[in-house]
Amino acid sequence: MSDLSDLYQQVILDHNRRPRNRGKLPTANRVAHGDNPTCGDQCNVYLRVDGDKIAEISFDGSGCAISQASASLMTTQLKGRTAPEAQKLYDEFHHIVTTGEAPEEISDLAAFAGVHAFPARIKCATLGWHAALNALKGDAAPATTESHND
Amino acid sequence: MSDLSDLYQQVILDHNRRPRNRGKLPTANRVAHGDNPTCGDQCNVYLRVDGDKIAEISFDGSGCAISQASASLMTTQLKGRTAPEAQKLYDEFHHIVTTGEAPEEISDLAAFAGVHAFPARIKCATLGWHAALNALKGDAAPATTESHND
Amino acid sequence: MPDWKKVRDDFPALHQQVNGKPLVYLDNAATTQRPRIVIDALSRFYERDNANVHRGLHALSMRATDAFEGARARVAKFINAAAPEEIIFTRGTTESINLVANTWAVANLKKGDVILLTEMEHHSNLVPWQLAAQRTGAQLRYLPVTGDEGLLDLSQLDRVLTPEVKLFAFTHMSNTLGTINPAAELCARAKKVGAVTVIDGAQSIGHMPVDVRALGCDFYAFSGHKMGASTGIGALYGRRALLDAMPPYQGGGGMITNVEFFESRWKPSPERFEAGTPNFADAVTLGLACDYLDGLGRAEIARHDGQLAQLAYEKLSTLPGIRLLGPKSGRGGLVSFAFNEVHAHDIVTFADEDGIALRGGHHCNQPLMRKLGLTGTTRASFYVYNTEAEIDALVASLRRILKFFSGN
Amino acid sequence: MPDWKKVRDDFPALHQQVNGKPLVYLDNAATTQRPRIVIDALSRFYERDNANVHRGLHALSMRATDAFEGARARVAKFINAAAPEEIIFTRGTTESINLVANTWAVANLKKGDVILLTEMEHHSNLVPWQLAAQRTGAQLRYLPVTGDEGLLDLSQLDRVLTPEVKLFAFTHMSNTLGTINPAAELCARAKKVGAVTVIDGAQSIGHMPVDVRALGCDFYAFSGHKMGASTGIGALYGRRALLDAMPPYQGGGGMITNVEFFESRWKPSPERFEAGTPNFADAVTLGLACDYLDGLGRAEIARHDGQLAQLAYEKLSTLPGIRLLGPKSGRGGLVSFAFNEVHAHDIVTFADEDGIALRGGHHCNQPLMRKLGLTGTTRASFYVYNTEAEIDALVASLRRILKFFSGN
Ligand SMILES: Cc1ncc(COP(=O)(O)O)c(C=O)c1O
Ligand SMILES: Cc1ncc(COP(=O)(O)O)c(C=O)c1O
Repeated sequence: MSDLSDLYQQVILDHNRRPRNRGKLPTANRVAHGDNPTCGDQCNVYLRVDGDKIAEISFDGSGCAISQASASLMTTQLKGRTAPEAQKLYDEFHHIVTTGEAPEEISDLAAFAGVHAFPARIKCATLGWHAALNALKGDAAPATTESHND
Repeated sequence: MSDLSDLYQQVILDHNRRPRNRGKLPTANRVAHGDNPTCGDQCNVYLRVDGDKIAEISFDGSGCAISQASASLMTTQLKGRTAPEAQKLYDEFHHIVTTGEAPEEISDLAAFAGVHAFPARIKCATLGWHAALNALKGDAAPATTESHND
Repeated sequence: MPDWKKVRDDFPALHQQVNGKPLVYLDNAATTQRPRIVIDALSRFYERDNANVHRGLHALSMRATDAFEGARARVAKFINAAAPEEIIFTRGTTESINLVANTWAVANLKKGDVILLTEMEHHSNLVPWQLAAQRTGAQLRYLPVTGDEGLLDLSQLDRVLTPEVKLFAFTHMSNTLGTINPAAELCARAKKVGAVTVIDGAQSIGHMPVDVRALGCDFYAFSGHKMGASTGIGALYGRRALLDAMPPYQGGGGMITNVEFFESRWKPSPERFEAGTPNFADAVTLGLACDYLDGLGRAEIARHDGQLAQLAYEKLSTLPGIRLLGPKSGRGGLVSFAFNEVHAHDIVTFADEDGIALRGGHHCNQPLMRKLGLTGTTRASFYVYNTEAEIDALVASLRRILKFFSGN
Repeated sequence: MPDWKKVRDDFPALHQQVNGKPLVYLDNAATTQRPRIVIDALSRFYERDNANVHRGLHALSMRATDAFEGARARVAKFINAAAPEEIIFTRGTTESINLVANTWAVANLKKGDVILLTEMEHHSNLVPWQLAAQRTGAQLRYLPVTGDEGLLDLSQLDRVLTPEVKLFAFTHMSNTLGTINPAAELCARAKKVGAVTVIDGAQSIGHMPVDVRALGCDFYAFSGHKMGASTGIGALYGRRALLDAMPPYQGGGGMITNVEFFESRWKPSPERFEAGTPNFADAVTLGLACDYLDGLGRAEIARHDGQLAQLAYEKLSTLPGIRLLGPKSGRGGLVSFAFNEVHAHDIVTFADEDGIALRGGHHCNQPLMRKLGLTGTTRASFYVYNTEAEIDALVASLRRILKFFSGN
């Protein structure tokens, strides 16, 4: 179970069991829905954008431990960020989950490095991020992990 | 070429080269068209039915030596026959081409016994007959060798 | 009775290790493995008899045509169709159902008509009817499912099966619940209101005796890959009288008697519905799969698969927090379940580490899932080569997974 | 340059006797033989990686998905598509063309619009458009063929390619005439009037370099079984911008993002157009056939096949009474001919006795045959494994046949 313990690190199990910022955000001024039609995972991301910053963020939805923990952890990382910062963070996250390479400084996101050994689960890890970036763009269409730019 | 000489007997080659009763029949009161969509063979049969008998008969169309010779020979056999007689003759002919068994008395039709060794060619041999029987029935629809009762 | 242990030897793919463990293949409702005779026949066909069918008069083409049409006759016999011409080769169940939706339905349905489905239909027996409804103006209606025990609510049948119903499409066996529906009774009831019946036989065809004339259905759709044949081949059974009156499906070579620049005439069934070069090599394997399954005996297979599923149901019910779907008894060869604490995909990933192949998700049953308040389930589905020991392996693996996720 | 003699060893089916003679397989335009690597890969896939694709997270399913999507990427590269998502797997050319006719055409054509075809189209690129015209009210129009030399009459192009033309479908290479059409030029001309182009690549795909972006076409349809892959698999290339705006083709599992009881939402291409379990095992062979052909080199293949056809044309022209169709030079790898005295089917039956596989008939080109005053032709079509000696055998056999029928 060595690969599996890499995949399901304590950080992930913890976020899965006690998700942060879960639930609708009454004050949200941006919302986006993401789904992974391959497996039926769903995720809504709610944002309150203030000026150029994400002032508040939450998510809800349903899915596997990877997708739920990833969305939960994401909310803790994106709060207070600008759109370009969010995009940069996603790019780093995407690099981590596709290559397994985690630079030192990005501590918590590195917990998802184990995903790269399970290519079918990469979409689970990126689902919440897709929705968040779409919400930031004010894109009304649901994000789907089947999108071409994945 | 022994099977082939059985297939292309002299009678057949002769009817193919010098078809009998070929051409439209100006006095026809029954016509039927037959085609074999598998190979594109076509055959029209023209009848003048007088009372319950085939008074005159001719054919035209295009196709392989087997189909043309068979239609030609058929016209020589059907002239003067009633519908039930024609049906009976066809049944015997069908037996010959599918089994290779030719009873003594049906002399010329027996030339087609070799067809049974070439199952894909049975439809060629029966094309004219299908059209003739349809014409006798006064059936307007084109006969096709793809018909279910073949 | 077949020697079930020996049956495993017939399936090469079973004899491999996955993640260092012997493969336990429990994803048969998605696709079965293929017996050696099917795999070898395919090679042999390509090595000896390969040529295009129908329009050829040379030796290979005649052999290929005989093999292809022989397979059609074999399939007809397998389901007791009245004639080979009632068997149309397709890519599989989905295409078979779409064929009916694009021919019979489009030619016969209009505004005011109703298409009756059930709440347990697979997307492949649901979306084609949504599309046909859009095109014709007909409406959809659903026969409800009772709840977790997953039976059709027959007490509602009179209410929904009214004379406006022109077509009733339902699954013979549910791919998520394991329910085997009373197909003959449903067909008889449909006939009373004059509705045409379409049975989705994807899950039943390889698992139980199927006699289309005893069922009394008008159409029966199924896939070869779920009964040991190769992928890319399946069939639609249609009653001759209906087929003969239907417009063509796709246009192309082989389905016409006559083509002019501006109009064409069609051949009768089955050619009318098989435009283009058919998948003749894979069709041959479908005939062989029929031979193989009849060799085991389909009543025996039904008993074998049903017993495994029943056993799995009982052993799984001892797991803490499990929610089991489908009937308590009389189920077909699969079990589907969910836990509050652990998502189906995490289960599938963990089980795979133990060499066990399961499926997790909505199983192309999204509306049913939503009705049951689920986003997905984990499904274990059985076939002729599965064993009791494999069920024990499944249960043990699930116990480990639950333990991991409960954090102790 | 490939060692063409060795190429024969790659194809098991060639090494057999037919009617006591070594098989001379000259029916490649109907279907080619399959190389050993394709046949073996199919067995190996079923023995090791067989599981349903896409919705599975267990090891076999992931392997199968990788192989299937890898084949899609390989096919995209083979024809230089911009992305794998532009490749939709189908049963073959016929289904690919019907897909466009049932999606793009139905969504975009209306009364007053014109579908332009050519007089040399195969029924599979003709009947689907007749059906689409009936459904949408659009009209058909034809670009004429010059006569026996079988060229498109480009002098007429301006007359027929008017702004009402919304779709122009034509074959890259004629399966009866051997003509290779100036596809890039035709696409450029169509673009000027805003017409969408559909190329029937059935005869070109395995025989010459094909670059859909250099051709500038919107859709390109082809069959695997005519390029060494197994039966039941083919593809449609479509330009992404068009695909994304098209309605779905068939309804079913795998093509939806969301299904409710009364409505559904679709995935993007290619999934939107691939409802149901795809023919994943045969798709894998299509990728391998691409490898095999690129290994030989497609420009080399074009040269090889064209030279054989040219040689056959010249040798056949010495036969008394022969009528040869198609261009005198620059032809693709086939020759088609007729005699007044002997019908094509009699020729095919006689040649078969010499072990030579030919095709006789209308070759799914009835309207063209009628125009040329023919009911059928005999066709010899070549591929990578054919030899000059086989052409000599063909000519010798034809001489014997002519002698037999002339009665001396
Ligand atoms: C030019 C042409 N178009 C279309 C087709 C149809 O291809 P398929 O039968 O593989 O669908 C063929 C082959 O029969 C062909 O030669
Ligand atoms: C009940 C049911 N119907 C239809 C289908 C669709 O079958 P296929 O994907 O082979 O077309 C399936 C299998 O996925 C099924 O289980």
